[in-house]
Amino acid sequence: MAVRVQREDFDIGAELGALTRGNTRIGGLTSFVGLVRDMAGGDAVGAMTLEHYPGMTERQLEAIETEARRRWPLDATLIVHRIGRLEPGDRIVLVACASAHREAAFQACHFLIDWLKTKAPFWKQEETPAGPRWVDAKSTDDDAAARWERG
Amino acid sequence: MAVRVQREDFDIGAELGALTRGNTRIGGLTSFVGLVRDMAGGDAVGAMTLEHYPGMTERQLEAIETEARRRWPLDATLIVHRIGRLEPGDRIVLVACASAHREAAFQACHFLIDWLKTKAPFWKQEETPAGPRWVDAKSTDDDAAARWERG
Amino acid sequence: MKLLYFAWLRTKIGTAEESVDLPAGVSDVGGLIDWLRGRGPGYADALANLAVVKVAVNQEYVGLDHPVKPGDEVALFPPVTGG
Amino acid sequence: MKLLYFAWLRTKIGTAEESVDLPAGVSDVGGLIDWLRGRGPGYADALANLAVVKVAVNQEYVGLDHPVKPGDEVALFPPVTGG
Repeated sequence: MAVRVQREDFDIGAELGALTRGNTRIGGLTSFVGLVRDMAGGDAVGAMTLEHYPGMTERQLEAIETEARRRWPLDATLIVHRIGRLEPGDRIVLVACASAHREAAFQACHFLIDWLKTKAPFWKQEETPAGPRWVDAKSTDDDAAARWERG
Repeated sequence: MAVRVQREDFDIGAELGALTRGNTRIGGLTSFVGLVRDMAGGDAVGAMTLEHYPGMTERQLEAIETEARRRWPLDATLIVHRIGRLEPGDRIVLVACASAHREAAFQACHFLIDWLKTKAPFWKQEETPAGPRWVDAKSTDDDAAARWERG
Repeated sequence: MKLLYFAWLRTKIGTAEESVDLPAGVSDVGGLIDWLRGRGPGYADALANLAVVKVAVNQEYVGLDHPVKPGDEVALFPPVTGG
Repeated sequence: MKLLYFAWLRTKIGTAEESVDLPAGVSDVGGLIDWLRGRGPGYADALANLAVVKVAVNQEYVGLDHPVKPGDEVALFPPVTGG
């Protein structure tokens, strides 16, 4: 049960290791790492800057995490999201869920990233050859999040 | 594209870091780690020993990986499975898929572990208070694998 | 009340944050947005299409009919694009 | 041909691996299993219920009607439980 917003990179091995350490009820750990791609919408992207709404971001992430724990039997969850300037190949976000059962770990992890993408107040501005450009929200992200609405 | 069967533990951070390094087409990396639980079927389990069929195991894992790459646009995949004696909390298996798109990374990773569980020739023998016991295959694993049969 | 703007709403309006007294006659988010549109062309441009404007009052998502009162923190921003 | 047994089939049969000449009259996996059952009570016990016996010939899963020939590697084992 942890939510962090930070400028620094995160150490995947250390984060995931800490999540399961000492809890031998855990049978499965699913994680997702989002990375900066060098192409978006067909245009070369040099880098991007992530902005957020301090305070509300943490509240939203905690609410999403609480909802995941209400829906699935989870032993541990983690969301780490970076802000600031990131370059292609840099890690943006880490979402991880540990459970006795792998199906719960998969479902909950998938749910967390889908909801985070449509509910957590972060915004990306890309650096493109034509200048900075705010990234538009994607309808595919809305569709992915909507799958989980039924509860 | 790598498949490994080994006695040693693996370093999640090093494995996942190597999987995406230098490929800035990757937008998402989904991974699953299976761990030894201290409870199975209601009885306390002290440890387990994993046996496999050398040669056929690698062939099956490679075939499963090839099938995943046929179905989804993947930039990188990894399967590492341990054998030998493992204690509660020990890592058993790591499956990871990287793709431009998170949905492909999630689907492929989920597929790989589901198919691995029903097709790769590994067998677990648990140490229980009543003595060693071969673990029975679970119908829930068959059901999970069957979801992906349609291709 | 405290007003916060993020991403391209911030860029168009030209400020990230401002404090205003609750305008006379304004009782909900919709009324506040109508009042803001009259504050200048940057505001009018940023708030021209409410289909792409999200609103949070005191850090919770709300609709246009949500009440606003003195002391509230009201944030206006585009659909989110994190993750 | 080379015969391999894994997990509880190995335990019940009492060996992990053996080499045998293709028995006269045996041409497929089903015939081979019938012949093995006659080799002793351990084999008969291990092969009593084919619903829980998987077969691989030359490291590929096959059915009971799959042909066997001299030089084949035939493995018998329970449903797998890795991962």
